[in-house]
Amino acid sequence: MKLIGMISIFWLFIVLVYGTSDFSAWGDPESPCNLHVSNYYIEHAMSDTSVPNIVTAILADYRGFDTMFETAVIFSAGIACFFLLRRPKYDAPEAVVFRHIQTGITLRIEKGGRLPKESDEFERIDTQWVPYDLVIQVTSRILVPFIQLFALYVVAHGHHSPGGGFQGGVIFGAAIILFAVSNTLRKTTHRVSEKRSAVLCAIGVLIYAGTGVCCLLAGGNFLDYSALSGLLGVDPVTARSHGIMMVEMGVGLAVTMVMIWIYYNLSSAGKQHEGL
Amino acid sequence: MDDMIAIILSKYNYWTVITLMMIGLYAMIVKNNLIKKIIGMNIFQTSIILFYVSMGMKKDATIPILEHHPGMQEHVYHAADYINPLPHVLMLTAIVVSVATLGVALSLALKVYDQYGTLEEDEINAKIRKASVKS
Amino acid sequence: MIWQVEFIILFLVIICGIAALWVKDLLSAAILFGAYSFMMCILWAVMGAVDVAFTEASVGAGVSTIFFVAAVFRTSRRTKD
Amino acid sequence: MEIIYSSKPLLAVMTSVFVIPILLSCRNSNIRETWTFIAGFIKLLIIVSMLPVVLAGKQPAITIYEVLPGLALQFRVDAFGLLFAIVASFLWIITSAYSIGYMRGLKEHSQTRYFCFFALSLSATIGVAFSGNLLTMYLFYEMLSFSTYPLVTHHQDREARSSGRMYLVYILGPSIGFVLPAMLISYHMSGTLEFAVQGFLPDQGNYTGLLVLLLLFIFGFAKAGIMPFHSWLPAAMVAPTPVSALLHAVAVVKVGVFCVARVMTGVFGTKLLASFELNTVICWIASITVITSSLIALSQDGLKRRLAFSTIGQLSYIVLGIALLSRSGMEGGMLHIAMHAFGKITLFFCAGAIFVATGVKNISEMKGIGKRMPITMAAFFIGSLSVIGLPPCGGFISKWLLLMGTVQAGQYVMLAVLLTSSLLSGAYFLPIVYNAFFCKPGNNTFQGGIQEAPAWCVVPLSVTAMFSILLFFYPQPFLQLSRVAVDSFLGGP
Amino acid sequence: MTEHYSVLLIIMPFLSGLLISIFGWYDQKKCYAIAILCLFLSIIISISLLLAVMQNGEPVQYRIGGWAPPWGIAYHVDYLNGIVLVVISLTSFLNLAGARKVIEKEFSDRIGAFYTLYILFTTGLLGMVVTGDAFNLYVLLEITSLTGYALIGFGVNRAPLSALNYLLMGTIGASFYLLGVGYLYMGTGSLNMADIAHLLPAIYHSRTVMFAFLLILCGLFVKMALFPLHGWLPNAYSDAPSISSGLIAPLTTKVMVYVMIRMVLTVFTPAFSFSFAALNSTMVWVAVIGILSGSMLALFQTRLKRMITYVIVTEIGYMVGGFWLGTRDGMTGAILHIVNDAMMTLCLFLSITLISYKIKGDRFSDFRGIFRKMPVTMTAFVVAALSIIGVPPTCGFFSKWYLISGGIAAGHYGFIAALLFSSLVNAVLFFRVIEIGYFEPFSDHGANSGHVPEVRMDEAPVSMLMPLMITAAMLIVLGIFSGDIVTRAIQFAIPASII
Repeated sequence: MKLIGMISIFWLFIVLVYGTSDFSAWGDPESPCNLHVSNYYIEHAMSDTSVPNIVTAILADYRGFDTMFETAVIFSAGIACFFLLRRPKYDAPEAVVFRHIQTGITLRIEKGGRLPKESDEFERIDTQWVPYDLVIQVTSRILVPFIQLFALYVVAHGHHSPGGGFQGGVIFGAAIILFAVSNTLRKTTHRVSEKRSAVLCAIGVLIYAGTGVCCLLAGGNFLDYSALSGLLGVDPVTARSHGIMMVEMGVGLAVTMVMIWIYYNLSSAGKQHEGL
Repeated sequence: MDDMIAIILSKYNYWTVITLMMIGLYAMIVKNNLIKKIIGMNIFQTSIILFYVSMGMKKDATIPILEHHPGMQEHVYHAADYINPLPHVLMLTAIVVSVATLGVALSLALKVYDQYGTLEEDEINAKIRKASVKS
Repeated sequence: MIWQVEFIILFLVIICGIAALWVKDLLSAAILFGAYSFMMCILWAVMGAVDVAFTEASVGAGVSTIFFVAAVFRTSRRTKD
Repeated sequence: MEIIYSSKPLLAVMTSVFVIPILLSCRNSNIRETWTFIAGFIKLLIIVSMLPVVLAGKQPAITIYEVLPGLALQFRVDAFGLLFAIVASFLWIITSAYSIGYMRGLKEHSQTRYFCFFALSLSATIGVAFSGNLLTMYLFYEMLSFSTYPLVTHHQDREARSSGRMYLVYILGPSIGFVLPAMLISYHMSGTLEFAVQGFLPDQGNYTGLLVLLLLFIFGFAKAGIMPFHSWLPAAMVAPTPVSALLHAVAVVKVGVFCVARVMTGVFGTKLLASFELNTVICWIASITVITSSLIALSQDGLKRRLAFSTIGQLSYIVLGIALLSRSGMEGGMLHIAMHAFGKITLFFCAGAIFVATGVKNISEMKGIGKRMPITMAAFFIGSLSVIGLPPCGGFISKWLLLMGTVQAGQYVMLAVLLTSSLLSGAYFLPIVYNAFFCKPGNNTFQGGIQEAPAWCVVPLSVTAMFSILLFFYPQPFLQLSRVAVDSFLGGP
Repeated sequence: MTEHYSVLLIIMPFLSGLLISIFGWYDQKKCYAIAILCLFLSIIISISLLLAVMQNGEPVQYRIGGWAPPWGIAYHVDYLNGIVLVVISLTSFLNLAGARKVIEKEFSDRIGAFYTLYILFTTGLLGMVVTGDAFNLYVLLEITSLTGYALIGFGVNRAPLSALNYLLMGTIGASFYLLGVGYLYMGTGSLNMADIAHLLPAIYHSRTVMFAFLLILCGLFVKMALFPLHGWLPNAYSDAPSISSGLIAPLTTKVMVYVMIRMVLTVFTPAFSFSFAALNSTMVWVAVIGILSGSMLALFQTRLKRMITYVIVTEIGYMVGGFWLGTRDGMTGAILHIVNDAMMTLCLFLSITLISYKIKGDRFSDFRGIFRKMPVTMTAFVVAALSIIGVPPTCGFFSKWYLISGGIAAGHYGFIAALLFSSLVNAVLFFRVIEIGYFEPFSDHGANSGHVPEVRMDEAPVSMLMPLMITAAMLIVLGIFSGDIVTRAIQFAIPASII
């Protein structure tokens, strides 16, 4: 198998390399792909949308439809992970481990046993428990808000600098995942429950699609933000810029929540009472 | 000889793309462990992203963020000054797709592990065969 | 856009890719894959695709790696190949 | 040839909607069978009402729907089709009566299903008879194949299963493998599939191509039982006897023959066949089947199997007659559809009646049975005479015409074949009758006086037997129809 | 509002999918209602789109975001995708309509997620068909794939493993497609299909275009499971929950065939695909091998669902082969077969859903006496089987008619022989099942009476039977009206240059 794979891959390599022979040289500004459509974007992005970051302008406006479905892809990935992995709630764990904080004694309670209340005295811990590392916990606790702030900046400043809803969303999600990694999954789900993340990510996508539908209702084509100018009370070009903003926020929300949701399910294999 | 170097210089990026693609494909076909296969899949996808990004490259051009400051409304932008932004947009989407695929793939792998207790494909196949013989 | 730099990074990308598939420890593989993504991200930044690089840094090197680690944590770490 | 619009052909086919009341009244068998009779009579009435029109040289036709561009579902009734339809629908009524006796006598299961599919297959038969183009014919041909499958396998036991499998393989295989491509090839050659008086294939063509096409058609319509595609018929004898009687003596097999004849006349046309001398090929194929099947029939002990092989031979008579392309030969071939139908159905009815009354299936066990079932065996005698082709039975007329046809066409080998085969059929039928009346039964089975099958069985078989005789004296409707048909096929009187 | 129909067709199910996912957390009972309502509406919209195309005689165009192509993404509905749209929405609706009970039984604690995935899958398919942008197609393809993996992965036996294999293969296919689009973009600088078609003739000789063509075709062949690349399909489809395979099996492969036709006819245009690249005869032979081996492999199966998956592989061979014959009839047959095969497969899988609702297991031996137990379901099954065998007047006959006729016109007798052979094999395959259901358990038919051990009639609920009956009736209706479908729609979908 290995040999066959190697040989066929080698042949494919040769063939594909042969296929590159008619490519225009790397970095050639005169290659056809750099001449036709893209020039329009570079030359008109500012006057059409007043967004200097051309990538954002194309992403959310010229090809905004792609991006909507990109959000849908990530949303469906979230749903798919949930659908595949989630164990039902009544599927209780076999044993639950508690730790008496003062003494450090670990209690293992088999299925059906009476569970102590989580309080200052008792703390539920994972079955494969590693003692907390103070440095990590404190560092991440300090870091998390800054990362979140940065994420919001990335979302908000996507018009002018690299970034946008997607990157910002991922960073925001990563911040929460960092919290989950440094603490426990339970603490995280306490703050952002699964239901909330699921509903919010649907709402994020809904914001995107809803903006498009608003344009439709305002008399324009789907996702034609300039139709919102009357609604927002600005000129059509600025309306496009605002529309992009709205959409980016929707993407950010959706992506954040999906990242968290997928992480919840992956790290706990769908049980969600203990994770990484 | 100069021709040769010129060709290499103008194409090496694409050849790297193809090399990476082949590495990924090889892993997907030959590797036994499912996680390794998934890593191979991701390498495969990133190589295509690299292909698109190299395609949009322009020599002597800057990143696709337009120069702007108040009072520049009438400014005319020249396409040759900026790198082609379209492939970047497409690849943002492709990256998202790849992470989404990764999520689903990993959850399927977890499910497989749950069922068979291993991620090695030959062991899984052996178990399936045993089960089918039994029934 | 110094081509030597790019050349080195390209080389590193390939090395990281092969290494991620080579190692027998899946956790290392996941981390190596993160390194691969990060190299890729630098490469794209060098090529001027800042948005893509940014995304790859947060997604490929960040979240994907975490997903891999989570999956490896929930399954087995060792592999034969 | 005047074509008049008429919805009667469609109505005749559509009488299968009576399946619905038959299904609905599955609880009460009397009502169910009343529906069957009503359907049968309506169908017969519709068909017979077209007789005067057709005899006057007109053709009632109706186009239902254009399923493919330029290809419609189309009915057109000509004399040949009407002849076949009258025979089939008339015998359906009689068979229905017989079925009641047979099925009730044996307390068969799933009688509702039986009657439903019977009605369906009859409609398919009429559909084939009235179809105006090859596509419609193919459609009903396939419909017939599938609607008879549950009838053939009615018993649902192992034997039925293997026979059903054989039936499907032999019927379906050639029809998909041969007829479908042949149909498409002829469509590509001529751009139409509508039957024409002198065939729709273009006059030009190379010999090999046309020969292959013709052979594809002839062997493709495997229901005609031309060797080597005949084995399904003996196998299908596991079916209840009424099914064998109507379907495997009349409807199904005659549909095969009818299709072959239609292809020869309506697709190729007599002139084309004659100009390439393709008809001789068919004659030879048919004559081989005639002789071989008669020889095989001699060696069969199961009564129904012997009848089946006899049927195979008789079917080839019809093909042979039409392939002769002489006036009398074609008339005789067409007439033989009717004559053989009445004769053979009588024989099958008798076989069934014997089975119902005594449970005997094999010829060797029937010695002396005439003492117990005199009416049945008398009918059997009449039927055999008709099939052999002796007066005073209808079969004589058709066979006479066939013999005349060979002489007209100058095919003296075929004359010999026909005569030999008649002798052979005498050899395998008459001993049965002789043994039944004049041999002493080997044991005491058939003692104890006359004990016939139920009246529902005996009356139909007597009726068909009487008709066999009647047709000798009064073959007019069928004879006229076949004359009208031959006139048109040969182009002018 | 009518001018927005083409986008509404995508947006409406998309929004309803999102709504369902929210309702799934609060009120699960509403999910079914929303799903069925939106699918019903999408049928209406797609039919009215098709009618609009037929009335105007020209494609319906839509510019998303108000940007003119090639700068923005444009929707483009013509005869070809108008038909496919109707098929998709109809299939999706019929499959879901009666399945409420099954879904509640099988996915009790994740109903909301299931419906969301179901609707998103349909949305992705509709979007793929309606879009006029090569890259947009990729994104929608991925939506379809991801939701499809999830729907399959939740099945029984080794479903997760099969789904993972499908995922790996599907990703390879989609990536090849993406790479091919990249090559195209490199050659032309455009992503809009019509624009690419406009720009391509100048660079036909370029190796880049040739490789783009090959890569896109390769990718699509993996996705549609053409024979040597079919490995993922049988496992994935047979292990999936029956309700999911009822959605995925009829649609995915057929839509991929549509995409192939769209790529070859609209993007590369026949001038390139049939004359310049001249792959016709190679592709037809590949299809012939696919048909033959698909049929042979189907013969070895002992499970109904698995057997049908191989039949699907065979049918893919029909469509690909018929299309690459390059004759008008062959293409008509291929497009007609997209419609017909979707309906036939749907009918088969619906009846399997019903059967599995009452009977455990899908080995052939589990079907003993099923004709007595579920006569209505089995009638529909037989109709579907006849259609796949190609018996008139069911629709399968008519597409086969066109396919064979195209083969004759192209003089490709190997293809005709393969088609006829596989029809016969199909007959064997299905009658094997029907025989078991009809004859076994054997009765002893003696001289007096034969009584099969009593099997009670035990049909699935009427709500589930209705869609099945409708589908079965559709098979015959489609067959009878196939002439109309061809003359009114399909013949305009094929470029005039093809004769």
